Amino acid sequence: MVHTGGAMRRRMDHMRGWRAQLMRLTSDNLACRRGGRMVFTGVSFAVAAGEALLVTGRNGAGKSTLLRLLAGLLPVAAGRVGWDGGAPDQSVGEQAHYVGHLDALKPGLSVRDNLAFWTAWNGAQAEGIDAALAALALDGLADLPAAYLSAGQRRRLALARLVAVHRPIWLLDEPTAALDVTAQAALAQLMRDHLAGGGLIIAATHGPIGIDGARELRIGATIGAAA
Amino acid sequence: MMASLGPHAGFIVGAYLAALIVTLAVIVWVWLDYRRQRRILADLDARGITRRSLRQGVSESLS
Amino acid sequence: MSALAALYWRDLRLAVRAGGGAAIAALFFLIVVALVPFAVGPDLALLSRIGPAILWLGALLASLLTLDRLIAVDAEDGSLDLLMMTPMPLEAALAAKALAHWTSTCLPLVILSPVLALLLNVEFSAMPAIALTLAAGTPALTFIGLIGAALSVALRRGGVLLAVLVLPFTIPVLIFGVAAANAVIVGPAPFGPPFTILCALSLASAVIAPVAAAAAIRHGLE
Amino acid sequence: MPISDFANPSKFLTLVSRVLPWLAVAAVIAFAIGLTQAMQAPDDYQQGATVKIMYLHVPSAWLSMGIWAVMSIAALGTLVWRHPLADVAGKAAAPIGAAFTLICLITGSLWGRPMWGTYWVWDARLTSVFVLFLMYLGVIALYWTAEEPSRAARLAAILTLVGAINLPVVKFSVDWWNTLHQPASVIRMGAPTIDPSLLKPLLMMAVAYFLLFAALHLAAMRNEILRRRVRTLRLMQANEAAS
Repeated sequence: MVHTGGAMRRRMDHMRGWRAQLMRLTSDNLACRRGGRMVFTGVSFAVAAGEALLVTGRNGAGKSTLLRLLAGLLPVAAGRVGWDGGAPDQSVGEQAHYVGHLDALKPGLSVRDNLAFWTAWNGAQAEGIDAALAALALDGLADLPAAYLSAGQRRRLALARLVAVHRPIWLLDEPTAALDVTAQAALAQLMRDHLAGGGLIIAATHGPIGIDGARELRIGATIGAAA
Repeated sequence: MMASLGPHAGFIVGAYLAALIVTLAVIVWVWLDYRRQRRILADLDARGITRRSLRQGVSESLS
Repeated sequence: MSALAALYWRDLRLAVRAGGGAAIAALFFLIVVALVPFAVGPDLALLSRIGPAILWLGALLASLLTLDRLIAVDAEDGSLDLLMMTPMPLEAALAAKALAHWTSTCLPLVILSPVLALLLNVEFSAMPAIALTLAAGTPALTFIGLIGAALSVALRRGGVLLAVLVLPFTIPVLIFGVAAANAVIVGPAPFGPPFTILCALSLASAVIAPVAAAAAIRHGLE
Repeated sequence: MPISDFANPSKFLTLVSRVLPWLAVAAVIAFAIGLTQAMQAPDDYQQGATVKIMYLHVPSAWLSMGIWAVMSIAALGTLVWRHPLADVAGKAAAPIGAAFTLICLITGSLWGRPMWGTYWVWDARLTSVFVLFLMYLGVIALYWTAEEPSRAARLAAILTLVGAINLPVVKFSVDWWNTLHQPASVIRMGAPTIDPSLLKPLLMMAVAYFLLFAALHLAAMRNEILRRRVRTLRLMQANEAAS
């Protein structure tokens, strides 16, 4: 495990107010049954604070299923998900952001109201909303009803949740889908900042998403074990 | 001028009042809607989002 | 508390908006009640006798049939996933959504009921009683419908399925609601007992339904 | 001003801003004259003064059906002639039509109260107007739920035309279902049977109602055009931000 400057991280942790000093997310021999069939078995990996894990595999290998399982949205058929450090009383899902294929946006609400709701729902401070919109270049559209947004803009609004509400674990399902080049660069920067701040990222993706030093977990082909 | 309205005056006045209320409601709704649309248009205009047809003088479409 | 309040206000705003479910439920209530005289005939004495029953049936159908989208909308756009990923229990979230639905959909029905009672030639003295019983009984309908909504999300089948699933559970509410309303018109039977039972039904379903609905969603996870 | 000029929304808007004030003033004057005449008209030998409600009830009944006719023509404009303003006219007229139908129902119920002893007797004429009211609400509900204006236009036009075809059927079936209301005393094959002294204020009130509708309709159409401009500009705002 690579330490990236303990002092810098502790300051970042303190600044972000995380109780977590050092966070490790581990899974051993995870298996998930969905729709009556065993999607994958024996998936084990370990991700420490400041590290990113890219989950790859052919379509239907269970990349999204693994993320939903970690988010607590799917029952575990076998194996165990463990984490140490962080908030012991909270489950992984309660300490994680999950950005799936669906954007969780209400067309009737404006861009700002959509983000404001998710910020309030997660108990975060409202001050972070405008900064989050600006981080994803959505501040010009704050009052526009979400119905008018393009797919890329909707995706960026979904990603704005990551900035508005601070959670140590990011579960991203093909985050770069529908994003143009500038948005992908902005996302890469956000991810780098998150990792630098001691966060973890597990992203299901088909190719690199602009963060170097990320390890890869291949599932579906063989019973993948983290390199 | 007001001829005596007879025993059922209440109903007559009631009817005229009801008609007046509903009519006023429609008038107020139309007026408020007009102001609201103008306000949104002015706000959009202030952001520099004007109809492209205005900018290029292209033949008017419904936009 | 602000998280649940935020969810409550969000659902309320979305329901009351022009395209939201609130107005459609009120129109459905109006049309269902208006249909009965065409079937039964313009006999005023008969209409005034069955008035409370028609108003109750209309309110029951109007609130149930607009409930099947309550959770399905969030499931389809991904909001349900995020609603579940917080320390806030899902039961509380579903209860807040049910309350938002009650305020936006059932409350207008209660307010509309005296006007429709006019169509059914119901006496003036009975109108407040009917409105009161509806106000006391519709929370039970909403919460029972919440279970149906959760089941239809888990089963991925919307529409009338919800009514089929939960209509049997609404029978007690209907019985005591109409009984309480009739007690004021027909007279001998006192208004108190059926009304208090109705309130009890509402309170009980306010506790049981969110738990059942959350369980249905959790077990329906796929 | 050739008719085709109406097709151009901007020209139509300038037309509205010019004509609307005059229409409003004309409506106010017509109402003033009509109401004073109505007040001075003699009472009916049977109903006494309650006949004065007729001056509100009958014109609003005519108008509620007249507005549906306007909407039907607009529906044809949308479906057949593809006239860009046709749907704007139809969508703007629906709420106004519902409002006048509501006035007709309320005044009819109040007018019948002394005679029938109750507010609502499900008599044939009032019931068909009530069904018309439900149809208005249906069209408005359709406009509410459909998001995209041009698609909503065609769907609402179809519903309006189906309604127009359905109106006589409703009228006949409701009449058959129950006939209690006095026979249509004004619109008769022969001359109207009511006394000319009652007829004059009635026609004046009808003119006043029509002017009121014309003013409201133009104003509502203007709102609808502005609403669609807002929608287009918002789409542009999103596109320009994306590019």
